Amino acid sequence: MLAELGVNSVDEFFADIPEALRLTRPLDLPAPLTSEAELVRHMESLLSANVTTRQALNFCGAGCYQHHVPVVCSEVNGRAEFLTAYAGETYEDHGKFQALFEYASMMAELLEMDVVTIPTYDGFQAAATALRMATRITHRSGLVVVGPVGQDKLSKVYDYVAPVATVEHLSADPVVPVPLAEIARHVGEDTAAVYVELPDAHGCVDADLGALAALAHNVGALLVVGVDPIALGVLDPPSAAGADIVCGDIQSLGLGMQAGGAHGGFLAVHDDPRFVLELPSRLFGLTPTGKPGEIGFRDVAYERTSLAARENGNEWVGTAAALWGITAGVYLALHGPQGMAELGDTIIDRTHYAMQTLAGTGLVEVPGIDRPHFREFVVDLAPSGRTAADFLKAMAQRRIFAGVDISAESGSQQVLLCTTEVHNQRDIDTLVAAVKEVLA
Amino acid sequence: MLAELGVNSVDEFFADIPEALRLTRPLDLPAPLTSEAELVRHMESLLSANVTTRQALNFCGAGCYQHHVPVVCSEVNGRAEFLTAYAGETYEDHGKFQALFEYASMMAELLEMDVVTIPTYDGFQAAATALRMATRITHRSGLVVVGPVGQDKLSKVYDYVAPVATVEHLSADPVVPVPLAEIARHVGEDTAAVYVELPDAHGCVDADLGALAALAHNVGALLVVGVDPIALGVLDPPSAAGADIVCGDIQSLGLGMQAGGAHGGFLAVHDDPRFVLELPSRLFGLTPTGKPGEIGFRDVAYERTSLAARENGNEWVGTAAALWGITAGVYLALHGPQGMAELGDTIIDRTHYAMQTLAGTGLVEVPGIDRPHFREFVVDLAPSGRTAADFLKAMAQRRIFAGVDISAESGSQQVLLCTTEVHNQRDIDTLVAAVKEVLA
Amino acid sequence: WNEQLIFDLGSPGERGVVPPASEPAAAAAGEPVRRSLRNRRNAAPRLPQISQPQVLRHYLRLSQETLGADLNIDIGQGTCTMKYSPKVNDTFVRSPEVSAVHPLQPVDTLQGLLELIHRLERMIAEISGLHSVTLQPGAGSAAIYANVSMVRKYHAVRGESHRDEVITTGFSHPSNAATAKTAGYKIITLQGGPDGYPTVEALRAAVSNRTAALMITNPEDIGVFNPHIAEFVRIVHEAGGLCVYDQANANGILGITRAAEVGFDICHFNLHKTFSTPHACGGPAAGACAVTEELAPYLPSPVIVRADDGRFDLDHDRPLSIGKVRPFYGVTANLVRAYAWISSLGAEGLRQVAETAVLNNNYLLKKITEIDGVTAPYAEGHHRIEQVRYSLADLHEETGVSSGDFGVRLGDFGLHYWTSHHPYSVPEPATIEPTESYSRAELDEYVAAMRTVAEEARTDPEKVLSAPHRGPIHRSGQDAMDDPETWAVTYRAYRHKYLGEQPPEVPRWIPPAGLPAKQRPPRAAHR
Amino acid sequence: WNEQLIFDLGSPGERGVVPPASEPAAAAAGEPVRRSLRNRRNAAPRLPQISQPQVLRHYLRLSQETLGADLNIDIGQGTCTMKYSPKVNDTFVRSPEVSAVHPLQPVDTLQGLLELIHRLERMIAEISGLHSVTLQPGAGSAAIYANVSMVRKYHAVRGESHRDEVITTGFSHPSNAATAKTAGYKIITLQGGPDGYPTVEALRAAVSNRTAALMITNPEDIGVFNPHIAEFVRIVHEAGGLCVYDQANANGILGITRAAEVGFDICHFNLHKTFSTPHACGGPAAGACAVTEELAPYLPSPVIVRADDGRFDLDHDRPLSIGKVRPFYGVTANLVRAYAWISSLGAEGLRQVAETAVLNNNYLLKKITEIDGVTAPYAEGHHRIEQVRYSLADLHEETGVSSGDFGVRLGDFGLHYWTSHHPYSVPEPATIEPTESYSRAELDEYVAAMRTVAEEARTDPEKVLSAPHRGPIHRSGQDAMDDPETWAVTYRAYRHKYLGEQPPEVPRWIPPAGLPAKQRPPRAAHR
Repeated sequence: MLAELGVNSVDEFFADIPEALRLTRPLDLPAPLTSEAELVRHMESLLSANVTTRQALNFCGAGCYQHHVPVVCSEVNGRAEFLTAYAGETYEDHGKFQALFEYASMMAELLEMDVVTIPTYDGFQAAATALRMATRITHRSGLVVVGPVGQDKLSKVYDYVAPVATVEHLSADPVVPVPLAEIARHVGEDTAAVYVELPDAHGCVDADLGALAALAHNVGALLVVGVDPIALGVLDPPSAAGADIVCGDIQSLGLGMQAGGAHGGFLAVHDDPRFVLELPSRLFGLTPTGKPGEIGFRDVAYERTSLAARENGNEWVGTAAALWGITAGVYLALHGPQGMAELGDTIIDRTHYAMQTLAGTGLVEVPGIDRPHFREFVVDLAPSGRTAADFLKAMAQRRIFAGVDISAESGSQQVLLCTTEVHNQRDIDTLVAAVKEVLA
Repeated sequence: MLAELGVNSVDEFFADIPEALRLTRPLDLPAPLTSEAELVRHMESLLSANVTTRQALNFCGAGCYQHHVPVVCSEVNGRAEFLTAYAGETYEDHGKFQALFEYASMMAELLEMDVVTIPTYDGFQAAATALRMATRITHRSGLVVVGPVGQDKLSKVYDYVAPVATVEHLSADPVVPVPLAEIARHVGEDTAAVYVELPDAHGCVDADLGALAALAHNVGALLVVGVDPIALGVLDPPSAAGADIVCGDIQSLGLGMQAGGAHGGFLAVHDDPRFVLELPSRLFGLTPTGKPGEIGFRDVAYERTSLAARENGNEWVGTAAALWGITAGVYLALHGPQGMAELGDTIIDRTHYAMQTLAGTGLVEVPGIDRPHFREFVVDLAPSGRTAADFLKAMAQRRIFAGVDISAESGSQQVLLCTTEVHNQRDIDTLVAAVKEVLA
Repeated sequence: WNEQLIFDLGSPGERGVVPPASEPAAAAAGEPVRRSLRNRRNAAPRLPQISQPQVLRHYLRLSQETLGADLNIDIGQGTCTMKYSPKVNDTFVRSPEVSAVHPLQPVDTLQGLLELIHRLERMIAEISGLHSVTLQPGAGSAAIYANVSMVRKYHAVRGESHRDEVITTGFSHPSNAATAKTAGYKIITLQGGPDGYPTVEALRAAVSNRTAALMITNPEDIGVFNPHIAEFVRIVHEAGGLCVYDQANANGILGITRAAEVGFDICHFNLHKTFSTPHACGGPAAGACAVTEELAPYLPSPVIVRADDGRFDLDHDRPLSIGKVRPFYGVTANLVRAYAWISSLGAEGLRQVAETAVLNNNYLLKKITEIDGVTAPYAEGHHRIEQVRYSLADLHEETGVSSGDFGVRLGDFGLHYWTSHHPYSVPEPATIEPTESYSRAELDEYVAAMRTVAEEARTDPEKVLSAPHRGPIHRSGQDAMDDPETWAVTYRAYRHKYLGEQPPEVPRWIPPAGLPAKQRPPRAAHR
Repeated sequence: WNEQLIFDLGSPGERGVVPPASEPAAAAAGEPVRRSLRNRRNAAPRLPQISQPQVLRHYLRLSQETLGADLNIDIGQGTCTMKYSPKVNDTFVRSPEVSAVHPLQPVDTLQGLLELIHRLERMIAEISGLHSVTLQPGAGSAAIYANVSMVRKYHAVRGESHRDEVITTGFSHPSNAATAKTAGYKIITLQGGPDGYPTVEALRAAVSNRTAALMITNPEDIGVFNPHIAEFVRIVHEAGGLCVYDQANANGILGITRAAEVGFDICHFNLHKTFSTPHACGGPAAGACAVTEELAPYLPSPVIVRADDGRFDLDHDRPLSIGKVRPFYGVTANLVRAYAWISSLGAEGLRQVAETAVLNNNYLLKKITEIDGVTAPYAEGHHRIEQVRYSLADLHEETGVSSGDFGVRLGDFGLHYWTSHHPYSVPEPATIEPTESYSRAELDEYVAAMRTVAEEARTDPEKVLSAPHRGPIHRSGQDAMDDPETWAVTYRAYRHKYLGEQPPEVPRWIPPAGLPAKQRPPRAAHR
């Protein structure tokens, strides 16, 4: 090929790179593992230092949830076609467009909102964008965050809205929700949005969305709700109570844990141009083709995006989490309405069984035990006098990951536990027995 | 649907089954694991009692070999299309036909024979059929098996040829091959075929095929050679020395171990109707379509088969091991001539390194250490005075599967060890160090 | 697209994987050996030389040209329609606990697998009602062969080797006849009466003291259950023969009726098929043989036994055993899948499988026979069990479109059916079996496509006869496949026959003068 | 086939999976809670009801209608052509050690993952020459955002928040401008001169004490390396600004030139792209940011640290950190893939990647510009680095076939290219980047297809303009996509707008009187 180009050496191609900018030595990297067999041995050896949640019983959640991943989800997202597709257009990648349209459509059914975006990076980004959208829609700059929200998510949101808004966070302990009257004191003419989560960061699902919506709408502010869609088989969609923007993460919907690497964010709004035109993500709309009965898919209002308009688009859009959208679609299609309802029931049941049996030991407290929880709850180690760090360490020695240490945030020796449909009663009994051993 | 059929109950469909033959109680089976999540938990728990060859260092072979499985092999044979295809014909399953034609074609290059079948069950069946074919082709009934052959394979062959032939097995210890003169004494006018393996069951690759071919052909008998195709990057194809039928197992070619469950048999002959018309398996031939330059694939001489002619076909053909054929084709395509040659070299090198370092301990003997070996060799524990069973147990406690106990067959305390390209020098050194510990 | 042959891809020096290289010390040990090999290969095999992404792309494209059961309403493979094989079961096979264990590693380190196989044996024993089970055979036909091999050994041990006949029926799978023949038996085939199965009288006429066994499929391959089956068994037993039940496809009778109640000595199941393991383009499959206590000593060796302490071990001390029929434990992957499948369903689930499959079949029977020109010969007015062998003879008569042509055109709709085993007992056959895995809407879609093609056969037969129109290739010819001068089953043969390349001269067997050549039977084609 | 919408499949009561059911004691605990929920869902969501095999079949068919990089010669996605992503790397991701671990489980039980991430950070540090690395960003644009966020924090900490301008170039990826704008900056875009990059004078004119940073892609998106890049950096540094290097696509310069030698403060890489992780229809991806020692305190939190005993831990005590940009450690799966990819290649291998990619690109440049009507604007006579943005303006002029039309027709050959980001700086653009992953024969095949379409444009333009002819669907219209009355981004919206179904009345925000509505910018389409 060099001869074909009349070139003596590959070096000539780099003629435009000044000598002074050239690296004059080889990169200092480990010797290559050229054969696949050697690479596999190396990777297995390196990764074998991890203890997996098949080897240990895991009760950690806090934003990454151990739900069962239906194998059809993995089969579909492992298909070479989907895994390696780049940015083919409507014809070459018709299947991709349809799968993502269907994802958005199934999410729309769950959320009862007519517009759902192609996924953004994760739930953090979705919340951050939802709040920036609120400032653009309302031309206001005040944001009120109500109730417990994960520290990491708040960190992202604060950084992201900093150029355009100020945030007030009305936090709460696990025992009682933030009183409506207190919220009302912080909401006013400058408020762009009230933000609340369902389930919240302590697992509670008793936020009074209807009252919050009325409060917000009354002063011209939006209600933005962060929700885990896996709860919507048993919980009413936030839109029914008056949410204007609903956002969240789809990790629960068949993405798996991957050490916290498998997240995708969704944004849902009503089909109102004031909202739709503020979305930064791509939207795939259904369109007829030349052939009767045949449909295709194309970008909707593409000029909204930074790909079309650079800095004049909304925020930006880039490669984000499309394959996770397809995966979540498969998950919803597999479960259907009945599956989602049963799944939610099982999770609520097991969560409360765990709360009650743990509280029943007398060795820990479960603050807010009388509130309805979904999947997560706080356990306070005060009665035992032990620190959360000590407790988790002792439990890990018994091959139980007994929750996430939240004592730094809460100021008490507390852990956040998570129980899902994968934890059967025997697992929870195993947890409780180990807690008794460790704390007794 | 019942209403549509005018039927009241599903029971009516079973009217032809006499009451006396009905099962009047439910089957006595374990309670069902209805949810996928529960099933996964159960299976993981059951199978976790296995110790895998990722957790232990494995030197067992004896018919099932731990070669590296290139991931593209698994990707292709895991494709839903290939994994679930049934018996679609040339048009519906064009891709399957082509992939199998290509498998046969690549095997043909390796074997230098023009006819290779769609895979049969396994190497046992291939050897058994090759020998029965020999009796049909020659109209004779004497079979002479030369040199070490695995006991299990012999068991299958003996059972299979019993109705039509008698077998003489000229066995050998690992130190010296069966002398040609002794073989000559057993070969005569009634001999249908001489059968020999390469590598043989002790890993030796020094059989003098040319001399055996001359011997057999001289009396009108065939030379049938069992070969592991993975050795043919470094070894001449048996046909070059005069083999008339070549058979064997393709397990080494990217199928993996699967606890001995992943086998496929091949049969190769020259393109001579006397041979081809005796093959029981399906053969896919290349054929032009109506469109210039386009090719299709169809069954060749289908009337040979039991599917066409019931008991008048050759033996029988049924569902066998097609997907493994496709897989082996992928393996050969990935390696190419250079890869196969390098692979063979590495295996020979490591085998002899292992033989020499083990012998170097002085604690064991390696009979036949001066003969060329490929992948397997015998280790005799006589110097240590230990039994093979004891030795293997002690090694297993060190997480090393140190070979297969062949003392029952050989009459001495011997184990058969296997080293492939997956065993690097460090692994072999680990083995030797453990042998020193155990036997010192 | 028309994907090229792999030999047309790549270029010299390209490669897809690199094997590990020897370390210096290993190379030093091996180099003298390699150099002095008597039969070192000098001429590299003419394998393709291709990069990994090209190999992958080639096979992915071929996969897309293959109509897997996962991709269509695959109910046209009667006698052996694959039911849905749940994807979750494949994950167990891929787990290192199954994929990365060696069959001969110490049994203490294989307890999970041994327990699984043992449990599956017990499940199959219960499903058949028989005493003992082997899972060693590599597929259904291999299981039938194992059965006939046990029959042979049984009679030999009893000094009754004079029994040299096996009786089977025309609608039993050809492997019953073919394996028995391979095992050395003469075959007596009873043809079906008006209801598809042979009469008791026909059997009586065939049975004698030379009868080694009756090998029979029931329900017959046309979906009819022989109500006299217990009588058949009695007659053969009285004559001293054994009775071998081909239950490869037991889909329609799971939990309804069993080999034990009928009195059979031996039966077999295809795990691909009845227990949902996938067909994999034609294997690997797996077969299970179940036998009475009397025949248990003849089962293939070794046998998994459970010790008093609950641990599993292998018993190789089986003097009456027929020995090995397959390396090691059989097709482990499919044993794992079948175990998982049965575990997910339980007793009630298995019975629902049968009931649903039979309901679906009778629904199809009604709908398909409503298509003009399509009939369901035999057993008029009876319900069928799991499948029906339809006849397109009337349509063929009227339009000239054969069942083979019809099937090719159906492929344009992304659907497939199989005609029948040869020789055809039903004219212009089409064997369709829905199983429990398809919904009514899917069955309707299939019937609608059949109806469309039947319509086309009348209005535009040329369209049907010139199909495929939407396949990856056009219609190809069979003729070249039957002539030794023109067939080419490898690219190497193609080079020699068509591209003028000379085959190398190698030593080879020459037929002794006067050795008769085989008489070729009448030629046949697959569709 | 034209695969139906999933809402048209299935029937009431069908389902694909069954969740575990509560045990009685758990149900007893949960039941009163469920009953008393304030917001219990009563109306079930209108999700489809489908069996598992139908769901699988549907998505398998959709996958077959998707042209993954594994399935074609996918060199038409210039700026970001995916290189081959070795299949072996996916297996590490699927292993339980990666797929089945929780990010917050005790760090002692995550040492394998932490070590891998730490090693990958050190590799990226070496490849960039910079001091510290974060792998937290979820993709390339997210990494650029993290970079600009660090810029903002850096200036804020130094009391220089008056710096409110970011300078970028017209050929830099749009996310440089867009993320900086999102972070609150005014954007100054320098347009390219005759060689594609802006002049030093243009930069001097733009720089001031309001300059927060220069954010620049180099090589530019048209494949030209700006030889004055060090001068650019010097000028910005002198003005007190930071320099941020967009090395999303460093494919052509791996081991050749680094951010460190040029003097940049910050750079980022796309791991999908430069380090071969797959694109996955548009993510998940992963981004890496590398910074100088001075900027290290601003990196996202937490940071992986190695203790003296060799064990890895997390340092959350990072007071200057911009905080989280992504949950947990980032897109772990792609970190694992990128680590494996770099490990398999080493230093020499990475340099070969760059050299081969550049050779391939210059080969293509020659071959493609030999096609009549196709040119390569800018930098006449220079070699290019990793890609070229071609122009089909002449062909369009002559035939009326636009680059968009041309691309649609190319799809009929199973190939794809992308035009360019908007606004188009090159008329009728086509951006093609071969990477190192394709052989000469494959490049030739691609060029041959382009030549064929160019030929068709001249001889039979209607054929090109009416494409696709071999796609799964026919040409569709864009108009409905731009009008709020007609767009339908979900099936639910479609029911409301087209099928006459009434949306439910729910409480919602009403714009206060007089609130201005957004002025829509000029409409745009994606191709």
